[in-house]
Amino acid sequence: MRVLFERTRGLTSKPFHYCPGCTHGIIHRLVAEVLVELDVLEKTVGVCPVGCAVFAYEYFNCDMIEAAHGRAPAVATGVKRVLPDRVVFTYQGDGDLAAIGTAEIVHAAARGEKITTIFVNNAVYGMTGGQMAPTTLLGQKTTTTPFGRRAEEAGYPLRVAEMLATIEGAAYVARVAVNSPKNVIQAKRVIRRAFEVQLANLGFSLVEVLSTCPTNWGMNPPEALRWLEEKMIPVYPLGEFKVPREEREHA
Amino acid sequence: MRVLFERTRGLTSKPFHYCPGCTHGIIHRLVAEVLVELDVLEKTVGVCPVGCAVFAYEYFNCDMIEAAHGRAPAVATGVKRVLPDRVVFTYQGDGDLAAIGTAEIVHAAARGEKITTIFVNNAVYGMTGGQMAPTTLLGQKTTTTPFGRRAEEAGYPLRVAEMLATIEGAAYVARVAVNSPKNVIQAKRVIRRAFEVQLANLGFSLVEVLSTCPTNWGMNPPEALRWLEEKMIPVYPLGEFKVPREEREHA
Amino acid sequence: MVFDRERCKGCELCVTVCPRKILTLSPDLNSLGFHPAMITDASRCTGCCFCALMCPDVVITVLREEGEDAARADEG
Amino acid sequence: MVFDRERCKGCELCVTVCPRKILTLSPDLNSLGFHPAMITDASRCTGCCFCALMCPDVVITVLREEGEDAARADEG
Amino acid sequence: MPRVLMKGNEAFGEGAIRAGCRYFFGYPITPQSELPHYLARRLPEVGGVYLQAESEVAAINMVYGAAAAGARVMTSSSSPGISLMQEGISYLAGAELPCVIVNVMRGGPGLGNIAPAQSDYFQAVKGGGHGDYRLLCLAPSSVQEILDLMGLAFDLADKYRNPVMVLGDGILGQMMEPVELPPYSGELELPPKPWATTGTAGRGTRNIINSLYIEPEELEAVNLRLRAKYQRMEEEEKRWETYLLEEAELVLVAFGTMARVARAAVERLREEGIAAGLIRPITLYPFPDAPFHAAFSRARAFLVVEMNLGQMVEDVRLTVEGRCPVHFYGRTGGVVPTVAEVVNFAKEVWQKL
Amino acid sequence: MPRVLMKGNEAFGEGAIRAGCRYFFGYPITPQSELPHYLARRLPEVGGVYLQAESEVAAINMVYGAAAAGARVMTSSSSPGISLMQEGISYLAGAELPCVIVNVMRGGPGLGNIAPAQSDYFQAVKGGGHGDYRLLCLAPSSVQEILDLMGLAFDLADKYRNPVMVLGDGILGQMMEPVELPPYSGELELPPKPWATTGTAGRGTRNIINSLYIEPEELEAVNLRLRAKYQRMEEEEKRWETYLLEEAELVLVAFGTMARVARAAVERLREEGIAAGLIRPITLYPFPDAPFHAAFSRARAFLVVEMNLGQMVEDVRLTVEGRCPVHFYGRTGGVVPTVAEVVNFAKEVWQKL
Amino acid sequence: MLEEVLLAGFGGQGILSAGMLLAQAGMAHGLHVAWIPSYGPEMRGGTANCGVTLSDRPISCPLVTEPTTLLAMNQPSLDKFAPKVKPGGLIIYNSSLARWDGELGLGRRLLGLDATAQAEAIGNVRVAVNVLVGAFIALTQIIPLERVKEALRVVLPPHRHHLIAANEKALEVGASLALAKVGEGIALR
Amino acid sequence: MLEEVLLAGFGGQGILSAGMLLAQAGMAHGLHVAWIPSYGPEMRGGTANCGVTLSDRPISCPLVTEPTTLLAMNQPSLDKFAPKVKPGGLIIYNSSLARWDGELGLGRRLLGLDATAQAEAIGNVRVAVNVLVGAFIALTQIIPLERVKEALRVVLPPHRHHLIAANEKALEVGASLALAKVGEGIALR
Ligand SMILES: Cc1ncc(C[n+]2csc(CCOP(=O)(O)OP(=O)(O)O)c2C)c(N)n1
Ligand SMILES: Cc1ncc(C[n+]2csc(CCOP(=O)(O)OP(=O)(O)O)c2C)c(N)n1
Ligand code: SF4
Ligand code: SF4
Ligand code: SF4
Ligand code: SF4
Repeated sequence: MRVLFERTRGLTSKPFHYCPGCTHGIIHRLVAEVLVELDVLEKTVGVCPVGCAVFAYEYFNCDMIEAAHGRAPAVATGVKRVLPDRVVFTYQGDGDLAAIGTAEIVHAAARGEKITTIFVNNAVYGMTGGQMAPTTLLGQKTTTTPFGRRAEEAGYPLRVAEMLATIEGAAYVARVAVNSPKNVIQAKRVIRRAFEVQLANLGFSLVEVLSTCPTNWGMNPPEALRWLEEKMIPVYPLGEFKVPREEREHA
Repeated sequence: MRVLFERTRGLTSKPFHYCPGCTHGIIHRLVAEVLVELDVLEKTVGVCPVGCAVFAYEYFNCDMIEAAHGRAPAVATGVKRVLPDRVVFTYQGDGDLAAIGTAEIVHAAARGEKITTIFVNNAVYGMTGGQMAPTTLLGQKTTTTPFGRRAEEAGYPLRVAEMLATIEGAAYVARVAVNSPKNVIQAKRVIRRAFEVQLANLGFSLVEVLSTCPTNWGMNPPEALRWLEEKMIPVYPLGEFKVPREEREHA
Repeated sequence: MVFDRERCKGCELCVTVCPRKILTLSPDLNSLGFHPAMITDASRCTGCCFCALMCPDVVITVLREEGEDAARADEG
Repeated sequence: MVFDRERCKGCELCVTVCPRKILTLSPDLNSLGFHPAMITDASRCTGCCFCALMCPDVVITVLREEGEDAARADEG
Repeated sequence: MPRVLMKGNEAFGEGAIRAGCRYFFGYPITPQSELPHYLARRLPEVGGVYLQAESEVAAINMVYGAAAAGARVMTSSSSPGISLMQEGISYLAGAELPCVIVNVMRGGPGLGNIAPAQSDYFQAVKGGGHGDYRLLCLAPSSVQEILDLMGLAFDLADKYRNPVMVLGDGILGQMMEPVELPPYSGELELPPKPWATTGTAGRGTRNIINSLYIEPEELEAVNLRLRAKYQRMEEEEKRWETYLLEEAELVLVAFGTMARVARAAVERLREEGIAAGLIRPITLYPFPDAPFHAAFSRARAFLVVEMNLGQMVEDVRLTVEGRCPVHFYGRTGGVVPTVAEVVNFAKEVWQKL
Repeated sequence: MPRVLMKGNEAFGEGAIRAGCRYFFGYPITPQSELPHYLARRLPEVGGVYLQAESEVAAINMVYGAAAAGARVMTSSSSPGISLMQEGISYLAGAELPCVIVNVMRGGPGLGNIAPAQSDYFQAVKGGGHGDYRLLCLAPSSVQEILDLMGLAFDLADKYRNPVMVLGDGILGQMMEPVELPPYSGELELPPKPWATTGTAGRGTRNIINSLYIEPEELEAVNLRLRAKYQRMEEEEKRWETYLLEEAELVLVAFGTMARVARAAVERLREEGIAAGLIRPITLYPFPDAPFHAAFSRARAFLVVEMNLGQMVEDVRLTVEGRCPVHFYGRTGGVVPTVAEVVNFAKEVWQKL
Repeated sequence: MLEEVLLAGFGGQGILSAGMLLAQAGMAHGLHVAWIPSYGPEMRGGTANCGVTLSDRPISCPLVTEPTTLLAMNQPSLDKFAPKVKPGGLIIYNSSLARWDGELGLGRRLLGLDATAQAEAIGNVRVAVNVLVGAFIALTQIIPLERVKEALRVVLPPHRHHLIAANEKALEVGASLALAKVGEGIALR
Repeated sequence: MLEEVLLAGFGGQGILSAGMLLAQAGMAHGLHVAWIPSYGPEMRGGTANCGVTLSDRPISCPLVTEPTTLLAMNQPSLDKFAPKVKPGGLIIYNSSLARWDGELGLGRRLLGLDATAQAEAIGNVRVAVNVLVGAFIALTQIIPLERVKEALRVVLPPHRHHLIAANEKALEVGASLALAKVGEGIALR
């Protein structure tokens, strides 16, 4: 018997609490697999957000810290400065990272902090009941944009990867999606790359992952994958927005 | 007798408290002149930062609000939403705007808030005694980088104009300097432009002004102008980074 | 293929992405109250692992008899 | 040209930018303890206003007799 | 009067609208999110602005701006979010800007949980921010009272040019009760705010909103002016409710949701022949001392019950000043004491008297 | 022992270094900036890390991360900055992370000014953040004591796994006094922290730092564990100093800089034949009640003097519980009461006794 | 008269709305009412429950800690809350998804109705909870069934008004099944 | 013995360092000392002042509110602080930049020295304040002048040690001018 696919030991055995079809689970698995494949699980410290992934400390099979809402990059900075030879990552939603935690992520990038951020963009605040996020699309209905997001009152979707790519200390910035097997495979490659950048001490790395929230989008899970593909990707194009300087020079 | 140059009524008669040769004074004058020339002084509400310009409410001859450190864009948002037909501006230093106030400025831009921000980048925290700012140059000595700023520990200078220009709601983003009469004239033109963008309801506008801090740079004022020219401008190139969509289309 | 029935939330993502359309939800409920996914015709599975890649709850283990790969390859 | 002596902080920015080099700091102190700027040869002033543009303390008013402009233009 | 079933969180919102509040700046957090949801729908209907801020820090500073511009304005949050607002609240108090802040308290410290709690009492009444300021603090205990006190909150905020905090908890926010809702009459005549920064046009003089006074003597003068306001509040604004207090020998003291439980406990104790009564502070600051003074003649003990480990009990002890024993019963972390628990504890106290 | 002249702000830094603290995260603010300036120079010398955060909010959360990683770590700020840290402080307490927070208090509320003040007492000792937590709070009153108490602060933080706040004020931070500075002996043997999140390598089990307990009963259990710690602090950590207390009939109570002024006032009162004495709490939480109990037999009145409008006086009143009158004299907004003022006020109190 | 009803089940079974329906009907009938949800961690698909107090006197404590009636829509809810019901209280549960084998005692009355099956028969599983509500109304007579039906119009949002008939049907089915069982005599466990 | 000295002048006149010099020398001489700056708004070029307490007993209150001696380097400082000096106290001021025309009374002694001019003669205006310090030392004899000179080495940062000679000179000039004036009799105003 050959095992083509099995549960990674990077995850604990605890079942996820996420809603049916929520792709947070896929992203968890990818990160855990990468940590195992790079053989760094035992020297990794992860930092959880406040958001649906608030219980991530129950799932990642490594030391974990629960941070205050939006402050994971600051917490990770504290850890990394004390333990520069450990692998430190944050896992954050778009409310956590792109709203309340804007200053912390911008400055972790500006400092070239040698941490990796997994940024889950699902265009909504999941945990608190589907309010508008900075990444909510124009026209999208949420509990706080009941008539659809209008730029006039509620502003425009924030493109985090593009914004952070302008920052010198950010060594690697990319956007992926987990809406299809192909994209999942690519997402894993990119997440691995981000951790490799950290291991090579090249600076800050961030992967923005487009993810679904079937519950708050008011769709069934397969519909949500389609919505991601059709509505989100055009606004949030996939790709690498910044690669380490060396690689750029060789390119 | 013809008056070629006289003190604008946009300023009160109160003498500035700034250090000798500090170009905060020039920037104050430019803003005040623009408000008068656009004939909006009486309907303007300005928001002061915490920083050397903390007493700006004593100088601008219009209604003024003193905001908490870094929060001027949030305060200005509150004002503008209540009084959408008034002209609202913030005046902020690089500690105020680019450090503690990062989230507030990014999101004022993302919302396309119809306010104008005058962002004074002097590469240092002036008021509190010359500590490193996010905009401090690599190698620059400050009271908290006594051996010169090293990217390894203290990160890289943050290019605010470039970063904000990636944001959709930011209608006008430009960088100017006040180190020479020519640049001062250009700075005024750009500041005027920024307020015109607000008056035309096109969205958020920001002018980054490279300014001197002779006191904390440890130079006399003419030397400081030269340092600005020779050291700062290469890192912070002048120019317009974002112009309103319509103008872009016509270009 | 092995499904960890009790972890499955019946989201149907595996069902949707299976190129062979050999996955479906079973009619009975697991103890969480969901209809768990199941395979209808294991013999047609190519081992592409799409289902496992997309399963948000890491429910699926994909196993394969040695030598099976070649046998299936010409099927599709 | 009029200098508001008591506002001047002797920073010398006006002195530095004057293309005619006709500005200097006066040897005496104002009540703030600064040597205020002054003009040495008003007749050579072209009214370019560089000094006023650069003065951070808005110390300088530049005035001009009507018709003076033409007279000066050819000087420089 | 039409009665409708309404959620506490919605009543905060509707009460605000009826008080003439047209501006809400806030950031979502459980268990108060129905409040922003409600206002996101309702404010545009009445020409108001609902704005979701990027954080609680931004929200409270937007409130500062809107208040400076002369508006009736509010924010709301729950415990961790209110902690983030402390600097801003201190600024509002220092600049004497009126506004209303709702805290629907949840379990702490830290991330804690989203269950109901009253463990932010100290923060609310002693000043969680820096400096010698105070918030006027109201504590409703039913949905109807939420609606009513929101109106009072805005009036008091304007009257004193001071931020007013309305303290609720997860239960108050989440529960539904019938409320009397007179047909909505539209715009109110609100007091003028000649100090507001609205542009100098038509006024001539400049208005400045500020809390910076670099000379200690000037800043002290501001603080003394604030203190004079607080003293005026202490004279004029203390509010409370009592229940069977006249002949009470065992006096329960509780606020908010906890007062509902305590009232039921008093009923049961009375059934069992124990002369219990209740003081329910409605203003937490200023703390109502009068009912205590009224109770001293007969009271043999006070029993403070709270959803925390003992906070308001300090104000009770400061009021009682050793005149008779003050007992405390509290649960925390989101656990709500049951009527039975309170009754049992009260009986223990009673037996030992 | 070599004596050197040292600034209070530098003593905070040097004291930390000698206590084995190697990590500082902070944001500049007057009147404490010499502390970060000092550490920016000094920490690299001893292999430590000085990091200027983008804000106080970030700073306290970096402290959270570094403490989670097992380090001795500190931050410092002044009043408005400390207000911004309240959420983070509540998280540190909830997750039981040891660290030291210095507040060099200045005039408030709001932006206030940069003159010395003590108006953040409530915030420090009652919990400015949300939830039922407490900070152990130390109040030095000389530069030498700053140096000494910083060592104690780190030890207590580790002993209790609780944040410790050291309260100074603008004068303490800015003034220079001679201190005894033994030659620096280098690395300390620090207690192991097996709970720290340092990676599972060599440990096998996972460590988790967390303050979220979604079940109320679990969160209550955490709170009760915290309370047990606080009770232990109350038993073991109360610290104070008295001056001429034994025969004192008029007992002055003051902390920090104000205690220096009060001590001089006691001297003058004694010269004038008034039996004055002084209680100087060194721990503000836990509040030292023992010296009060010792004083009751002779004391005819207490006089609390503070650089605020009356905050510690509440703890004094809670301790005295009506046994004898408690008077208060305070200045605020950065005004420091002079010895003469305190003496005059004390004489008024004395005459009315 | 004081009824403290606890409704419990899976999220998605309409527990909270059913509680609101009772509260709305009670209010319309002139009773004092209160409704309190338990709002757990915002995990979807978890359990949901709410308490409804119905009384002819002002309600001091709106919290339902010892219910006089439990309406349990699934097994975990029945297991968890049945022991909390007041002595002499009433327990009605969805026998399509739960069974009770244990001991209860203290005079509590226990009634199982195959609510899910009945709802499927009606044509909409989501009305199952109202089978239990109908039974409760029939057994306690605390509010006329008509009032409850009228309350549907208030509680259901307009775009759900096409479901009113199915909901009414569920209420009726529950009521008649319960009355039939009463005829048979409800188990005293 | 208790001296509470207030030093005041423009920012940039070296007021704070001069105070530290006194404190350092006092400590070296075995006195109890304390130094407190007034750190006004961080406006550059404003005024600066500091208080130095020198005592043979432990210092209870280190704040200098009623100085026994005032060293005033400019007009605003002299105007502001002279009236606060203790009865019988000493005021030494920089007569190059300030003059005193008012009344003082209470036995306060007043001495003007042209410190700025003297410092210019020495070749460095920035040592002017030490002319006043030297005068203070000479008049009070509280610390030997040698101790003060030694303290320069501690107080001045190494890259300023080339200024030690000029500072010593200023101290000496101040001391001898003061003694000379004492000979002439210091004005009692
Ligand atoms: C200071 C603070 N503010 C607000 C909250 C409430 N809150 C919890 S999670 C969250 C947003 C979650 O959205 P996101 O980060 O997009 O993650 P998701 O749930 O969508 O995965 C908010 C606002 C909080 N816990 N703390
Ligand atoms: C919350 C808070 N943190 C810190 C400070 C102290 N502070 C005052 S101004 C300032 C920075 C000023 O620098 P910048 O914004 O660059 O303005 P500049 O003085 O250079 O004009 C700081 C950190 C404060 N007042 N409030
Ligand atoms: S609410 Fe949305 S993001 Fe959260 S677990 Fe459910 S589907 Fe996922
Ligand atoms: S410190 Fe610097 S920025 Fe501030 S007034 Fe002086 S020169 Fe200007
Ligand atoms: S993707 Fe996973 S959870 Fe979803 S139905 Fe398939 S096996 Fe079940
Ligand atoms: S630029 Fe202005 S302040 Fe500076 S010297 Fe000239 S006149 Fe004076």
